[in-house]
Amino acid sequence: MNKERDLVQAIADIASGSTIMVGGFMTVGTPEILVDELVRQGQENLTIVCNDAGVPGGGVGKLVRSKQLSILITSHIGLNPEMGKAMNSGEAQVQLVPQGTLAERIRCGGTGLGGFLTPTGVGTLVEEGKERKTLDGKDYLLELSLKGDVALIKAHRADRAGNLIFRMSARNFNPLMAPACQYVVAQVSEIVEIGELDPDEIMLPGIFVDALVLAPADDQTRTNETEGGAP
Amino acid sequence: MNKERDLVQAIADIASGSTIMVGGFMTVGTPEILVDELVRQGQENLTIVCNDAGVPGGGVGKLVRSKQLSILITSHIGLNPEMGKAMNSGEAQVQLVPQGTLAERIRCGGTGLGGFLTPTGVGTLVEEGKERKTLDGKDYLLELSLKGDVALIKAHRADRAGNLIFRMSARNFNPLMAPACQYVVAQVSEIVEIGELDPDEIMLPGIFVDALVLAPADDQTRTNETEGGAP
Amino acid sequence: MSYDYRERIARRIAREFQDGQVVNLGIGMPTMAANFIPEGVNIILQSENGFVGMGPSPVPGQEDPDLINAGNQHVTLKPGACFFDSATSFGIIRGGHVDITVLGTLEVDEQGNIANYIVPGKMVAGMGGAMDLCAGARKVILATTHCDKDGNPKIRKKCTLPLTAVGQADLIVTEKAVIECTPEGLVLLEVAADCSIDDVLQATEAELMILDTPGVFA
Amino acid sequence: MSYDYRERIARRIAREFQDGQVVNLGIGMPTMAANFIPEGVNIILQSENGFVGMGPSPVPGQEDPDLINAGNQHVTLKPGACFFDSATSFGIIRGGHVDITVLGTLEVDEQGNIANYIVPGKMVAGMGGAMDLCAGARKVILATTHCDKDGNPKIRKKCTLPLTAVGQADLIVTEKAVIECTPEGLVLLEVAADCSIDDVLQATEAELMILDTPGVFA
Repeated sequence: MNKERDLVQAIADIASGSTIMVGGFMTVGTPEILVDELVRQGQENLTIVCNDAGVPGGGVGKLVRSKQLSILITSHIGLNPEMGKAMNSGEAQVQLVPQGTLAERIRCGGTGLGGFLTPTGVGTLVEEGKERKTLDGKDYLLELSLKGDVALIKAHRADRAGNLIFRMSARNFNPLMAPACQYVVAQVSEIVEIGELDPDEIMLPGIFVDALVLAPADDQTRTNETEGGAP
Repeated sequence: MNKERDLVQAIADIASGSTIMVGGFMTVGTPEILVDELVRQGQENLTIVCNDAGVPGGGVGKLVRSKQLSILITSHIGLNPEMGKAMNSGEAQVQLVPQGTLAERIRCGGTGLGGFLTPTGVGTLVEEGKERKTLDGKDYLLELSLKGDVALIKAHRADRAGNLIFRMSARNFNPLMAPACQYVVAQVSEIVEIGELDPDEIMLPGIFVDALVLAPADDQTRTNETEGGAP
Repeated sequence: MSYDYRERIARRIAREFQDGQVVNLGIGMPTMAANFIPEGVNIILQSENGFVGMGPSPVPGQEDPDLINAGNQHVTLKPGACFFDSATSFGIIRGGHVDITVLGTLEVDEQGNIANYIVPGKMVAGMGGAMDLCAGARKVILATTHCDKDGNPKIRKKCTLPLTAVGQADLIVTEKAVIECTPEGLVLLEVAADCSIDDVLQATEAELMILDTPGVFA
Repeated sequence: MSYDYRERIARRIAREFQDGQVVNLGIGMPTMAANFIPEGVNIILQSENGFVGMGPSPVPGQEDPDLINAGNQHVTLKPGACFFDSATSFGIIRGGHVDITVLGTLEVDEQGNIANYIVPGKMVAGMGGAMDLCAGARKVILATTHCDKDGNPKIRKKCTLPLTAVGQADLIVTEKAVIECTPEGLVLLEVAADCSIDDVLQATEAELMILDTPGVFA
């Protein structure tokens, strides 16, 4: 088994109109090489699921600038004013979801659960259109699962079977998104032979990964070091 | 910080009448030394949450034999006929829960979720008294979270801050139970200084662990090698 | 039932496995199927107690105390295996990431209902992971004798025992027949070489549809 | 507001931290509080993008590209740190395993309602992790100027902006006062050394209860 694939081919399997989950938190853990190729190929009318809107021209911000992004399901767009402008002009839509709820909705999508009861958002705008449940005197909202067609994720090490190990805070949404999507491409810094990774240290089983794209480490520096803002 | 504690003291903090979650699957990953001490101290009227009933005289089966167990919340008791007898005689009660539902209910208990929607058990005896929801034509049951007073878990390596690394299939329910309980005691084979474990390899953050009990590796062999039966 | 019949069932089930599939095998005949996987087909075995990449039994004396399968037997790992906790394990199962589960059963019926975890009045074992496996795996294959040890049919018009799952059975493999569960009912796909169609129909309470001439297996 | 006031707020908040507590700090004044932790008190900083054990900023040039805090700043680790995914991170937050969260706010009211993520008509940022932190942390401390930059009170009878959480505020620390949120209403606990009680009352729209003589902080 060898899941390593050519970058162009791996991205060419993505259709316009797809729902794509993209890993990363403020571009840390975002597979920039995969996003760059998606921009180059120009698939349109994409629904993107990502913790945030990245930064102008960085992370999923690249898809905002290229106008490939039609809908963004996210917790925060504060570090990318271009997303705010696209939203206000009606070019793109934004669905805001509390960060913990977003993570859990994606996890539910990958694990066959229909939804979950969370205290987050009770009594706020987030409650609109949702069912409220009271258990032992505490209020919860019923939030539903979220799935995607494609996950674009980034990991540190992989074996050829697609088993992945993430690094530091670049882990974030990456291992959650893979199970929730039909087609999963992972950008990785290193690919080793099957059996070289310790089975106790693998963070995402290879059964969730369809394609590995090897990206040299020097291509993986952060696109933009804009700091500040509260995601 | 040093969470290492004396075995006797660590268990002495457990009161009769407590709900105790015990890690392990067919005794693999069960902290036998902690259970032995609980038997010795004799706390009574315990509600035990464990994947299974262990084996006669092994795992939580020790608490069945000692009659300390009043209620068992579990997915399977087939390898411990003593549990079946105690149940049929009315000495103890058993609440059967599908294994995946049990794992997820415990996870919800630890993560502040009130419950979740699962397809497991729809149209079976498990559905009794539960709400059914239909989403996109698929039926789900609303299952509620489960919490405990005490978790008794087993890990392979720890640092003095209580960060834990599990080994092979002994991981199972152990990392799920700690967050769901107020007081968490971990039996471990090795304790290293803080900073010696790789932050990317730690499987359960030490913030969930109250007490570490060091148990030499030779005390940790499986109590009983009874094989067969389908948990 | 003779060992030959058990092997026949296991061998036939193994032909359902496709290269690269993730498969969960129950104990007994389902586990035996791993011994008959066709050459060139590599499958990934999932064990619901927390890993993928399960290998065969260890050499005696080489057992690792921390490594058992869900049937409480010591096993080994194949290269590429990895471990996870029980919530992740059942996330894999419920999330449709197990392509095939093979389970034994007490009864199965025309609606694909499965009853395989409890006999009222007898000692209770519990459902373990069976309900999640039936609800979650993409394809549920039942490995079973055609009749119980008293000769009563296990393939019923309607299950009489408490259900494990509603409408989740996809394929039934017995020593006499291979039967597909469809929304329209049960379809007889294959008949064992030492059986006639009549033999199968007589041993089956459920109605069996015969769409094409059934194939033969041995 | 002068830097002195910001430091005063951060310094006072740091006195709330107890040894061994798990604390999540928002950006700005909340993050500053980490600089004033009393000697002998060790806290564990949680960062909602996926780790506990956050340390201070790195030496310039020593930044690790994979290690930022939730405010998008490069940070370091303390010994004993560990990483996890975002679902686990918010499980820690919602599950009550964060003892204290310190956040800025736009408004807070007599019922302990918090509004700190959106101003209708202005550019939207999004709630990020704020709703989960308010709903989940055991104690929610608001670090805020007493009034907004136009001099309007931020401590309101009733929030006018969309809420982040209902009834979750526990303590409000401003440059003028320390105020506790109780089920009976807001209680004035302490007044800044350069302020009078009247100064505080005048700058506050909400009703403040004075149960004992307020303490003094500086």
